[in-house]
Amino acid sequence: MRYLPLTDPDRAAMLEKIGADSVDVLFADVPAEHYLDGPVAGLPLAASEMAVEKHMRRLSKKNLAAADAAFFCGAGAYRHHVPATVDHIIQRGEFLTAYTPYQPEIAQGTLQMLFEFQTQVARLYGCAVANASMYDGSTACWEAIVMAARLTKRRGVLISGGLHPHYVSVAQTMARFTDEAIAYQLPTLEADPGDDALIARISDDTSCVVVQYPDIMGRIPDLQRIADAAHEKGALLIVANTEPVALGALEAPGNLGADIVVGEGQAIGVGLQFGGPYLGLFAITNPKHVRQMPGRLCGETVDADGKRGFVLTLSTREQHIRREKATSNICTNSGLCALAFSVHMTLLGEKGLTALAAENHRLACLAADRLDKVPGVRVLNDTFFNEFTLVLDKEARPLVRKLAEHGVLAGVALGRLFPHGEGLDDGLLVTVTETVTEDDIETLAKSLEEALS
Amino acid sequence: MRYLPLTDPDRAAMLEKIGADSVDVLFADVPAEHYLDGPVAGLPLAASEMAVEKHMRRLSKKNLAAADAAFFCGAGAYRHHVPATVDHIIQRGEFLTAYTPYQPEIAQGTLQMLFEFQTQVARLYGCAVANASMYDGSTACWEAIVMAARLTKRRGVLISGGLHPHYVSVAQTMARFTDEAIAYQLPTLEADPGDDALIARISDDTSCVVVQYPDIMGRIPDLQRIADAAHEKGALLIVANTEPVALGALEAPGNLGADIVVGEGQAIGVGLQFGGPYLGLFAITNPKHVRQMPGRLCGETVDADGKRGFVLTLSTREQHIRREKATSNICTNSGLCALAFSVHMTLLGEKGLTALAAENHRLACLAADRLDKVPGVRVLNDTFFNEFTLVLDKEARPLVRKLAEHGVLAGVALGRLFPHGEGLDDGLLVTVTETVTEDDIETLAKSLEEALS
Amino acid sequence: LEERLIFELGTRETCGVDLPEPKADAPNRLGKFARQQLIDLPGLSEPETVRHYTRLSRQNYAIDLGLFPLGSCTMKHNPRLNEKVARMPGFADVHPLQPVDTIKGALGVIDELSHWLIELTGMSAVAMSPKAGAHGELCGILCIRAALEARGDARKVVLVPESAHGTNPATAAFAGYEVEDIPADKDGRVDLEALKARLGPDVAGVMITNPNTCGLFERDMKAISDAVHAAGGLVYCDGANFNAIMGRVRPGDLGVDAMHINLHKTFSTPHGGGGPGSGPVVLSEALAPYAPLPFIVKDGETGEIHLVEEENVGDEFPGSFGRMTAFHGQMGMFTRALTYILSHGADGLRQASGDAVLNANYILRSLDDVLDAPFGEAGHCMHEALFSDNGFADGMSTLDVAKGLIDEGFHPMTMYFPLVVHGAMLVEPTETESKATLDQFVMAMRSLAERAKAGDETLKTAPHHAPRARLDEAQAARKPVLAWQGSVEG
Amino acid sequence: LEERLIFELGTRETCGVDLPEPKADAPNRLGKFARQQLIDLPGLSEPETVRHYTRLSRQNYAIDLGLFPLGSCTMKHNPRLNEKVARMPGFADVHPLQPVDTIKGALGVIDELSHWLIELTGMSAVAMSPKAGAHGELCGILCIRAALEARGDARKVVLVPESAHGTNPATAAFAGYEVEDIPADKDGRVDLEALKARLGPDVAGVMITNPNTCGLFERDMKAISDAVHAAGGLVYCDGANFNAIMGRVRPGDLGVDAMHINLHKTFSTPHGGGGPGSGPVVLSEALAPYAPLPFIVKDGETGEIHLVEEENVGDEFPGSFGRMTAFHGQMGMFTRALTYILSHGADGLRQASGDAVLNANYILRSLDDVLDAPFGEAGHCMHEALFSDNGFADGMSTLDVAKGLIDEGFHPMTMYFPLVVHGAMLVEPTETESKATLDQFVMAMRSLAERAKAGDETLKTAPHHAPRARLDEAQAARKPVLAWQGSVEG
Repeated sequence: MRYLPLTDPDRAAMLEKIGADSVDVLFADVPAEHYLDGPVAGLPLAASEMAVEKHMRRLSKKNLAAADAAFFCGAGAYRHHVPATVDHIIQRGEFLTAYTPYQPEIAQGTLQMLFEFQTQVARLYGCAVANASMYDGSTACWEAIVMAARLTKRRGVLISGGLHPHYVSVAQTMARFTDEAIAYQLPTLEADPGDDALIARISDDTSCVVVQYPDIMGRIPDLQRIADAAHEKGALLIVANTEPVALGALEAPGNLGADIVVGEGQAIGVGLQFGGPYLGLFAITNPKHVRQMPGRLCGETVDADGKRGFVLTLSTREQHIRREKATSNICTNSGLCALAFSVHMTLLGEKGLTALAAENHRLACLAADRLDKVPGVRVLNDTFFNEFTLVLDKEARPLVRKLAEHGVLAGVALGRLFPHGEGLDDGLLVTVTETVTEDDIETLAKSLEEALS
Repeated sequence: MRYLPLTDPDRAAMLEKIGADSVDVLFADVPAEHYLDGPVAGLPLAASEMAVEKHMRRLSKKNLAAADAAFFCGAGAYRHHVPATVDHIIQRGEFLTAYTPYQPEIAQGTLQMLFEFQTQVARLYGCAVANASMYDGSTACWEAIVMAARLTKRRGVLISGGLHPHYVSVAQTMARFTDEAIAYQLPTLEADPGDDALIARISDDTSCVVVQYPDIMGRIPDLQRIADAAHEKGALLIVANTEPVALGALEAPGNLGADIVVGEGQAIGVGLQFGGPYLGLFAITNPKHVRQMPGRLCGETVDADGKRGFVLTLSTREQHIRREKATSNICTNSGLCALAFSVHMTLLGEKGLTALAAENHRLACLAADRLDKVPGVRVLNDTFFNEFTLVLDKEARPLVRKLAEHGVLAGVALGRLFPHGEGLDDGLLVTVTETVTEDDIETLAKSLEEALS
Repeated sequence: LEERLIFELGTRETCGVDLPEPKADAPNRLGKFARQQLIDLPGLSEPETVRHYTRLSRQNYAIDLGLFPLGSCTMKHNPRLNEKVARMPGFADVHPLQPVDTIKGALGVIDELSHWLIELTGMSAVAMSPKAGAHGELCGILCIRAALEARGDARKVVLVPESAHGTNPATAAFAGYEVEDIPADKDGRVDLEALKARLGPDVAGVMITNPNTCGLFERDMKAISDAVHAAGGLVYCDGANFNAIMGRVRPGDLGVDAMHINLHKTFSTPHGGGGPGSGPVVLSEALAPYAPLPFIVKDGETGEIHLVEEENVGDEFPGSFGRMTAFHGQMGMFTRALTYILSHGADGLRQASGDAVLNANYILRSLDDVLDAPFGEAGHCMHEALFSDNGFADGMSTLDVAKGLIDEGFHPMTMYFPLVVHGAMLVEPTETESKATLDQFVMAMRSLAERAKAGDETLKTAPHHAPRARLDEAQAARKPVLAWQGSVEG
Repeated sequence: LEERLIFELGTRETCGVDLPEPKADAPNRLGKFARQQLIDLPGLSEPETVRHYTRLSRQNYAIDLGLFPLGSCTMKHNPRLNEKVARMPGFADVHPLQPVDTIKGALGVIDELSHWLIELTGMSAVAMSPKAGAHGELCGILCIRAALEARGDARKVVLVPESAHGTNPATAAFAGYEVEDIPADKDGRVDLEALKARLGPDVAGVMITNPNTCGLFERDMKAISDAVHAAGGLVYCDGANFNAIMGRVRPGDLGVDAMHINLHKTFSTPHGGGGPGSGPVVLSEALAPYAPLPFIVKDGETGEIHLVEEENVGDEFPGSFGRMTAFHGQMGMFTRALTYILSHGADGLRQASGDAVLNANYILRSLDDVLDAPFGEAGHCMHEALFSDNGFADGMSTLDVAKGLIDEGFHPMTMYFPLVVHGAMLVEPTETESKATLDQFVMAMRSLAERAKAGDETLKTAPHHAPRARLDEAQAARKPVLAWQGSVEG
């Protein structure tokens, strides 16, 4: 087997040193009746690299790659151009094949990168401190809810209808097993994101209000108003962002009253990958809350020679020290995705991120104007960044499936996201990033026209 | 421009230091009438990475990639499976973006690799010394001819009809401008490689005999006999090999009397790449001839602390020292391809190369037996390794083109290689490597059957 | 080996991508929410970016550079084929919410990998979506809780051996359970009698690591499972160490109800400096109905693969406890793990666990004359060898030996874990190390052991040949500096 | 930083690929030529292989790690997009002898790149197949010889300035010409009068590097060309330094008949530790008919691209002097270079040459007070700055300064070239270096200059902080050891 360096003479010499007759003897603690004599039956045997590659390529070709379609899907996972440099860097063996930086003397590469990453995220979100990443946006959102409960000692969780339904679903699942009481209503097919209704429901039991910005239909809620209302009742505002590129054009949540900002970082550097691995971002505006934060943190310090260096720090919050009293059970984070994000963000910088956001918005406006002209199609949104909701005059799901047969991935039907949502079936969430061409927009418009006529 | 780090304030500060008003002033030595005021007219302006990638992908899709076809082409360029490890290593920035190792203290990575490479090549060829690589097989072959002339002080070059016609063509072209007298006759469509006829033509003026092993029709000449005959007349035997994998199954030319062994190394580690960059291999059996060798050589030595180290050596043969008295004008070699070759060869080792050769030969025998059964098709060869010649009952070139339309790249028509060769038009050179499946063979057989019926 | 921060290198005007200049008069649908404040991010040109990260990378140790014997972390070779496959456009460039007809290949990967995981563990089903090991633990415990609730049985306590990974108690607590320790016996294994004594109607289940964190196989696993089951509880097995036993014993045969598998340990997906991981959870028949969404169901007759999400979970799968994460889990890790598994095949996986255990025992027996091996007399170890600081000179610690290893060119072993051993040193070589490398490691360890026993003071200040000397962790925690505070050059 | 050789690490039985075991009774058509002798090659498992080469790589300096100011070698940033494009299956996995209908994209790349090269240089045609710069020189000289022979003019001499690259005289000699030197004037440029005086009916042509190897633009280029043409000769321009002038002046406008372009210098294809290069040669109208095979011809009306090979060169292109290499040239480098060119566009290329020259002049003026700049008074330099060892203390040499630079974290500049300056130091920063990097380099050079002038003996043994101390090159040449001599473990 090409990955196993021991030769048979090696094995013999080592067994002799150990004083065992065979490798099987080393497994003597396994009860004989449960020890397998040979390979698990019914499974294939070893295959050459060439054979495996062929097999996997065949499987991959059964998927329609976004590059081969006119592509308008978003809803929490965004297709942006990732510079080739990003993939080159994350494939450096020293980054790719390192472990969590437990030994800082020989892990400054990862540690300095994490310190830079934390700073980038904190600035993007308008926050004081960000952690070294979480699994993804949906789990980061739940961790934020739990953190809010710890901080406020309240259990009422008010979730906006604009939050990504998967994020809602994760929270509802987890709350089944904990004490949180979740209040959530499905969104409605209106241009208004429903800030008033949300604010009206904040109570003295509310630990936190969770708002997505921009929301699942692309609408932009008024964070400052919600924050003020929440704070008045002693509740925290958690803002979830699924499209970090939007923050190149929109004011940062941390600057608009958010207490905890979480999000999905995938859009920058990571790529689609059928939904994972992604990159949970987590930041707070009040640095005093840092000891209640989940996840790994990297901090600056000095070494014995006085040189600047970085270490994982405040680990007393974490499970490997605190065990059942930990702030979270998270252990592995999303280090390599954080690297990808950080490299891409470094290439962009202030100027590039702003320009990228502007280009997304320009194309999205263009698309909205064009699609609004299609008979049977209406653009729902008053406000949006790079995704918006179309209201069709028929159900969107079958239409999306039909268009896919012709190489048009038209977007995400709200009926897929909200299978039990009344009145949402005709909604189609369309996302337009810089990877979309004007030809693609025309193709989508024509396809919709045809399908709806 | 994303590759240019200077900012406008940088430029201004630097111009001030220089004492120039503008960058244009720095070009004052260019006569004003020839200095261009702006970008060359009629050419496109800068494009984003995304746009360039799209453009290049569109171009790439106009080619039929071998992986998408039943593929049987060879004739000096071979498709083998290259382990993913090889490409990973050659993309390490420290290898990819280093220069020729002129400063050995900070280039031991490249130098040790070259020393290992030279040893691998020398052993594969059964030679004493190999150099650090040449451009490709065809130019290495010409360099060998010139070296033989230097050693023998003769000018008669006897080239076997079995030598790759491109190699012949390079030699003929170069000989137009030098003093070599080349004797060459086109091959004939026979099973016998024509050793007798070749031997008969060796004379006292012959500097060298050039023989390909296996030859352009896949036949295997009897090197030892030719070597003995050449040596008897004071001539040298140059053996060219275009398929190094063959030497996992065939005796090494250096063990059969060859004086200089040259070849194309592409088959191991490098990939097809539409013909380049490839990897010229060059080795000699008599170490005393080393000072007449062309190309770079890496040698072992010690550093000031007594540690083993490697340097480029014997550079007094080379152009940058000897100028017009150099053994060759070669300067850049094929370092990165040599690395790819060496990594792949290290993964293979004795055992893997032998097994790879056996697998190639097994499949080639299978294919020959199957294709021989197709009506209108006859296998020419008595001997072969992984390529052999089919004799069809009609012209091969149009047939190859027709099969390509159906996704079958059936091989290389001898009529393409020898456009002026009489009696060769019905020959089709078919190559079968480990990348060919039994299904592919069946597809080829059926396609031939159909096309010939 | 100093590399400045991007904030010190870049400016707000420098950019490593080429994008159109934004037009001031472009349409704007941002309402009143357009950004007013500076983000204050630095940009670097592409060459500067490549250089910054290339230089940074060289301050890291990695499995590509040498032995990385972190016990329980399973740092094995990461094949580059896996990386190549994960980057095939059909896997890398596919959206999780594309219509099902356009993602048959992705579902195929999940199906094939599921099949392997189920067969290798002898279980009934697998939940694929957990994002990492600890998330998988949570999934397993939630399955247990859902199953108990489904039968109206609100048990409150989860038993965890004191040698467990810290994630185990943290997980149980996060899922709303009280955690109680179970002691180890003198051989480092779970004390079966103590466990039996604690079982009762309030115990939801146990979380057991097998092979355990002392590197020993829990011989009584089946008896433990039987006892727990008899008491109405369920058995969670921490599968972090599955690497040691894959292809040799199936946890399902030992009565395990749920076990997560770290794809980034056992199946070679890269650790990436701390993730991403992936923690699928195999489930017994008892727990299978409670698996989280989404999951796939294969039609036994047609072979067609169906994706089950919120929409269609409906009446057919009423038990599913819900969604643990957006989308489908760590698809990018599934492709890598499946590639690894297919490369090995059933025979290769069995060979791998054998070589892993062989390597660990070779280290145990090459060092047990110079280092204290607390359970060395108890028989062979599994895939990791455990030593203690017993016998070191006063003032010399496991930390000193670990830092000394850095100077010898190796990554240190796991230190001070498991907690049941004083100054623990847990060495896991994995199966992808050669005998020559192990011999070099043994030589280094023997020399360090002698120095620690002799009280060699130079060890106290090791490492001396690393990018940094020992770092002041206390200062980092006392006055946390978690972000760069300056303003980027304009 | 010691890494053993593969021959010391591997065995003949170890293997890093999985292949079927050969069967003894398999069919055999090898005749009597089957291998009898051992090759004696070592194999390594895949993990050992990755580690060996990763470790080796870290003993290299590279542009990805820092400034690489080798004058005339043009070590600029190598964009990773180029690498990605070259690996697209449509480019990487295509055979050079596939039917033309299946390689339209490859021909398209050649066509687009040809168009750019012709337009940028103001020439008529381009020969794409030369494999590297020196091969391109040979191509150009052979074109000249073919053209002269076509008019029955068997001239024997090629004039080469003494500052030329060593490849120039070697090339002319390899092509059968006698080489004669032309002196430089006091400003480091070709002495126009001396050249004119030497011209005559025996002179086939001149080979001139412009910008020249002193980093200066040959102001009299047009006059030189005119004089050579008037004497019946032709003008070869060594284009190694085209990086300095691209987009600012077109060699064709200066009367050049042939010029090779190093795609691996000007157009950023990676040097790879010494190649592969690629040396297309642009040709004037006078030389275009003599270009080597194969080439492409684009139909002006239909836009269709035809491949011209031996078969169809026939009557239409009787002048072609034949084939210089198998197949089509360095296709893998064409895709990279075209990607680079399209990324820059005409404006970006012009900006690049401007920044390259700006960077060089900045270095020249930041150092000319501490180092002797022989032609510093002659005006601005082009893309490289030239210094001499004039003023160093006795016993201190250019070599010492170069090795000292290694300890400062930089690759040395080109040493002892051009030959016209004593102890030459030729510094080429290229356009992809930031001002901050240049400032660091200047600081290091200033300190080294002071030490060299002061006779600091520690410089004589530099480098002290590199993977190796100075290597004994004399021993290597005296008793060459060019291959490992032992036998691999069985």
